[in-house]
Amino acid sequence: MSESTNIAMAINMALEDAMASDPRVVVLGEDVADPEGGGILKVTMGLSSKFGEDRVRSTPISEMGFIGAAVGAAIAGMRPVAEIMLMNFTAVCMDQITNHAAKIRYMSGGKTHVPLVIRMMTGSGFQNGGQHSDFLEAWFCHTAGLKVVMPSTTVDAYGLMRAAIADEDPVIFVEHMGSYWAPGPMPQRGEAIPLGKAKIVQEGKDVTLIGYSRSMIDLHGVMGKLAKENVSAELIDLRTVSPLDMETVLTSVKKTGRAVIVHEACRSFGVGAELSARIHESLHADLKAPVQRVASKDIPVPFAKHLETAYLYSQSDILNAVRRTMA
Amino acid sequence: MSESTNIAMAINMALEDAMASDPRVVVLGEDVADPEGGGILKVTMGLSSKFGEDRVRSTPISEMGFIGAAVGAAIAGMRPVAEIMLMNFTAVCMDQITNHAAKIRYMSGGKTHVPLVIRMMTGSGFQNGGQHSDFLEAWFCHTAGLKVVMPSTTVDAYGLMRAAIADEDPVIFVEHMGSYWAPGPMPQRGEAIPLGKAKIVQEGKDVTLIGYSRSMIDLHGVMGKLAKENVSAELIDLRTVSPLDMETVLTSVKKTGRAVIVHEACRSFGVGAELSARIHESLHADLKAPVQRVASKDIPVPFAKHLETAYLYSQSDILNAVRRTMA
Amino acid sequence: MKSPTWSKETGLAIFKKMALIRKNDERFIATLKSGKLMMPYYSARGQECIPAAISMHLDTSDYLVTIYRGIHDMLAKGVPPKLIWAELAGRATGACKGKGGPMHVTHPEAGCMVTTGIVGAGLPIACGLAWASKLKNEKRVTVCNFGDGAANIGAFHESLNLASVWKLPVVFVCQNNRYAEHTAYAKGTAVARISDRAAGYSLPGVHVDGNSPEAVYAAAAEAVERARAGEGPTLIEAVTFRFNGHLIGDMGEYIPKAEYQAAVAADPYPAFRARLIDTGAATAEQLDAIEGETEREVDAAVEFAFSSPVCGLEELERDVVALSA
Amino acid sequence: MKSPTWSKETGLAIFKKMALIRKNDERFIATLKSGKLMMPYYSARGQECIPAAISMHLDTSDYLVTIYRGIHDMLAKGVPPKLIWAELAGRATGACKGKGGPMHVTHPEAGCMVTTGIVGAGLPIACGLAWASKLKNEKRVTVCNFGDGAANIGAFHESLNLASVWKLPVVFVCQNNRYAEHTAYAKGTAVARISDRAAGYSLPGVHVDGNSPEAVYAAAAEAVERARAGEGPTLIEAVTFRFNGHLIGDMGEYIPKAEYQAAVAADPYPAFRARLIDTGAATAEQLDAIEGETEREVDAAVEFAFSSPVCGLEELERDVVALSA
Ligand SMILES: Cc1ncc(C[n+]2csc(CCOP(=O)(O)OP(=O)(O)O)c2C)c(N)n1
Ligand SMILES: Cc1ncc(C[n+]2csc(CCOP(=O)(O)OP(=O)(O)O)c2C)c(N)n1
Ligand SMILES: [Mg+2]
Ligand SMILES: [Mg+2]
Repeated sequence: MSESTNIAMAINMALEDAMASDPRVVVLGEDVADPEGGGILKVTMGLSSKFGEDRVRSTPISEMGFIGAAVGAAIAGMRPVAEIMLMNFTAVCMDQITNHAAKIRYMSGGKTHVPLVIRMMTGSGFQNGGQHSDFLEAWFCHTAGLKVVMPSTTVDAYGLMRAAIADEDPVIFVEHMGSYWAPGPMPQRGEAIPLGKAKIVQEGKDVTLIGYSRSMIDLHGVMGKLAKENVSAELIDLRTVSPLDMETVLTSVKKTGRAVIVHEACRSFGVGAELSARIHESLHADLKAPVQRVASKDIPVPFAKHLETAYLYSQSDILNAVRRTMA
Repeated sequence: MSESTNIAMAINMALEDAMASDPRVVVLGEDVADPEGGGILKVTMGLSSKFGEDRVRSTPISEMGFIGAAVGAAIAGMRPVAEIMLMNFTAVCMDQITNHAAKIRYMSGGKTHVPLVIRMMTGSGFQNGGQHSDFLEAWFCHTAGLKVVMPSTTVDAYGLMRAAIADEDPVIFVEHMGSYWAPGPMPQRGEAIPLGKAKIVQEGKDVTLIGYSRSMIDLHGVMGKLAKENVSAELIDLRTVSPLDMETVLTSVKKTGRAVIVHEACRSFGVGAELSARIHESLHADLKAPVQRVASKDIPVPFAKHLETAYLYSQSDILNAVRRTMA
Repeated sequence: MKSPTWSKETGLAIFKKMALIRKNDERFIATLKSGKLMMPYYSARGQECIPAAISMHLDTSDYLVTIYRGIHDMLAKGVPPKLIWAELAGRATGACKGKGGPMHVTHPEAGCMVTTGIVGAGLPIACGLAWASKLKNEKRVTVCNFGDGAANIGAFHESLNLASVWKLPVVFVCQNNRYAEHTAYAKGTAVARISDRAAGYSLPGVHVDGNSPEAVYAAAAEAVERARAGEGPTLIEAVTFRFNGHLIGDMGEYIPKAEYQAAVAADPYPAFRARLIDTGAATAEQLDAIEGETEREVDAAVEFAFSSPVCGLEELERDVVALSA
Repeated sequence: MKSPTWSKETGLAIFKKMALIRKNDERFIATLKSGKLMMPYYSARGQECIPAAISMHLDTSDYLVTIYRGIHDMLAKGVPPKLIWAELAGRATGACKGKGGPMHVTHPEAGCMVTTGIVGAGLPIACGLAWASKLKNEKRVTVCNFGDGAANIGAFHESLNLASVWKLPVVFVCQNNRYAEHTAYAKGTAVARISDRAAGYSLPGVHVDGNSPEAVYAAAAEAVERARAGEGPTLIEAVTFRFNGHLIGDMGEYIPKAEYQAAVAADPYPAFRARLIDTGAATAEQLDAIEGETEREVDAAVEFAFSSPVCGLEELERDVVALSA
């Protein structure tokens, strides 16, 4: 693949291709249309110019209002892709997401359903402070009826977005701000990647490293060091955190007997807890060491750079966790 | 103790005693004052008649508005106890709880803080359907800065409420609808029970059973059967689910080598996951069997009685989980 | 499409809907009292004529959004009583297989798209239904019902603003029954008329006597027409009263006696019945016959519900997401 | 307490605040451009005179609630520049030890109680601060600032209603700079004037030229007096403009050239400066001197910030909850 792109562009392409191929796909959110700049980070740029402002609508600052509108439009047969600018702002419209989008299929006995994608970005490291940096995927994972997708590569971002839009049910699609512009291979346009399937990024036999979204960057970052320490690590990108692809995870951990999970969200009551619990439940006898979790501190995200850096796990935290499993 | 009361009354007494002893304590929420019936389930009955409607205020249906107002009043030195009628309605005011109440101490570098108690009730079994029955404590546990308290007895309800009101930081106080009126001993008035401390309800040596809120009823319900099966179970009531009292839990599980966790919330990404992960992390070598989780299905709460019953775990699920650990 | 003007037939048709709503409500309360069913039930006794009159301007393709206190809205819109009864009885034959219950009845065949138990949450969703109609160039109108208390929650505000900015074909209907649970209107609401809030969104706000089928009919005619013509949303406030408290079991201690008695005196059902006879629109016998008919319809619905099976446990984990997702 | 009427001194005092706000903003932007600091920064250049004039009616015991675009509000209220600079530089000596940053500056000593990064979220909290004052029988007023975009979010609605029903001593100040991020006012807002929404809550809504210190001063006098007298809240809409886009780096492509130029022509800072001289309230030299003084104040603040240490890592997990909880 000679051509290269980045995650922001890959999502832009996925939206464009989905809109071109399905007139039911519409995009809404604050500043998403081109007169407003095509998205605050330009992820939706060009779409309203191409498809019109009817199908790509900038909204008032009314997350309850427009996420609810997206739910209603989905029920009425559209395929809305709504943007909540930052993941922390889901807190102003949780009711529409968790009490409505997530439950309407069930509560209606299947009479209606909500094929809706809610995009949002987040991530620490930008000195955005306590209300603009959180990873809150665990909230949505704990809500039956929602899928939660968190890609880490250009190809996955494109393919998973296509699958999310094609999905018959609500999908929370989390984009990591820090890797929007990292270059990556050009995705195969038109190709969806199934939701709920993890990817074995690299095979190994001593320990299974499990990540998603931003943590994949750091996991890639430690692979060389681990190799030097003669640790053969199997690297898994979950890609979808709910539902979890336990088949892939358990097959790997059964083989390696060790697992380390890494995520940017706070440690306690995070996605790592569920994974750890499930691995232990299924593979107690096979585990050579308890599953290790590497995650951020259980504190609000601080502003000052040195504190913000210390809030997040470090690559050496990952290395130490692996070493603990190997000890 | 000859006198008996129930949890609803115990909470009422705790509020009354706190208001009598500290003029900063105020109560607000929908229908909490006596002209509106003293609470939809009468938990705040009599308070406004005794302390006036300035200190016990019925609010409009504006959870964002009045929870935010409670946050502001707390910052200004009051000790508000706000009622969100049902736990599911936290979804309309999550922002005030998680982005504000929880984080303001940290973000202000300790300049301000939010001594606020947010009461709420919930529970399945009343055919209230998908939007009125959820246990969502895992959301709040995953939010740094919040404490989450979930009592199961009259004495704990009273004592923990007193401690929650005295606490310098926000406390989520979850009341189980189904056990409001179950009789229990009269609490010692004036006595607070420290937050963050689990209680060993019954000692045992074969397996540690861990519950909180409603699941304590069912755990009590299986103790007899277990004894008949010659299983000596140690029963722990967490009482506070965040922060977790790991000292008590780990000491017990180290002794028994087995643990079963039971909660009414959906299984996946619930409190049980964190407990299981922590126990495995600390006691991998001591465990005779993997930690078992017993919880509700990962589905919205159904309306029809037989489905609602099947949504919840059963006592035989608990028994089977224990048997799995003993096998 | 111009809305029809009032005729003798209009009155009779509205009365028939009111009669059905009333009979249905009475029977349901009796069923609860008999112990045959048990659940929280939010009776709309007293509010019958609001949806009865509004729905005259709608057909099954129009969308309805309603709330936990919404069975009157559903019946008026044409949701078959038997599907409602079977749902409330938790049967497999219910509108939602018994999975939703009274607070979530959904029946798209009659346009009943969303019923919510969260105060105010229906309004944003109604905006979206209406937006979809607009995008698809349909002539469909969305009618969104809610209470007076709901007018104080954020979703109300965001929705009226959004609907106005986007010129959405939606009619917001505030059924102001003067109480939000046990809280009297003025204790929670800072404006004398909810309809006065419409000006803050540059949309028409209409205040009508919700006890008058004629007044509601006229207000709805204009609002629905406006929506169909692509001229945007309207807020209708219909002032009414609920006779059976917030939910069955509520003894209404918080309602001043005089207010209650005045409400009984203004009960729209007997008043409208008498008016139909007085104005010669119908004879007492005709109206008796209509009531008898609705009684049989309710009988059949009850019979259907209680003779239906509950769904199997294989349904428990179905409908969480699409089967082969 | 009756609010003072306008005098020469009033003008000079307001000008001094405006000068400080402006110098502070210029220096901060320069510091960002130099690369010495890096963070999202929401400049209030152009909005200086709103808090400068309002704060004339307040003292340090009154409460301020503001937003990410709020450093002008803080400075006008009396938060020392050095605490703001140290906070923005992430130093231990900052208002919040560097833990909050620009979006969360808190300094109760000057009444700066809450700064939020969530649109609209400050309004409910302001209600609570005001409620506490009322409960304690204090004469304190809470001033709550937010933008035009915030007037479309649910929290605005719930707060204005609550403040009105409870007659809270709060002044809601909508600093309408015509844009919410990149969205022009009318594209998101269904009413010509935000202040017209006040009627929906039975409270006074005042529309003022936010470029006129005199107009803002007069409107605030009345609103603050009303609040102090226990007569309840007021909504002030002050129409203004922000010259540096939503945040630094925003090139403003979405702002029509003519609008931008007209805004520049109406820039309140040079206009007020000229007016003070023209009306004989001050000489150019006096105003130069004031500007020089503020320049030195900013110099000292910058010096303080950059010579301060960052806090130690022991602070990382402190302040999550009380120490000995
Ligand atoms: C967000 C939210 N808060 C609180 C409730 C609890 N609740 C259910 S109905 C109701 C009163 C609603 O009053 P109103 O809007 O006037 O409608 P009515 O019941 O009178 O028809 C309340 C407070 C809820 N369902 N949702
Ligand atoms: C609930 C929420 N939604 C979205 C945002 C992102 N955001 C930050 S500022 C802003 C624009 C606010 O505009 P306005 O209220 O006019 O204030 P201004 O920035 O113009 O001063 C938006 C959308 C946010 N911070 N909070
Ligand atoms: Mg009502
Ligand atoms: Mg603005």
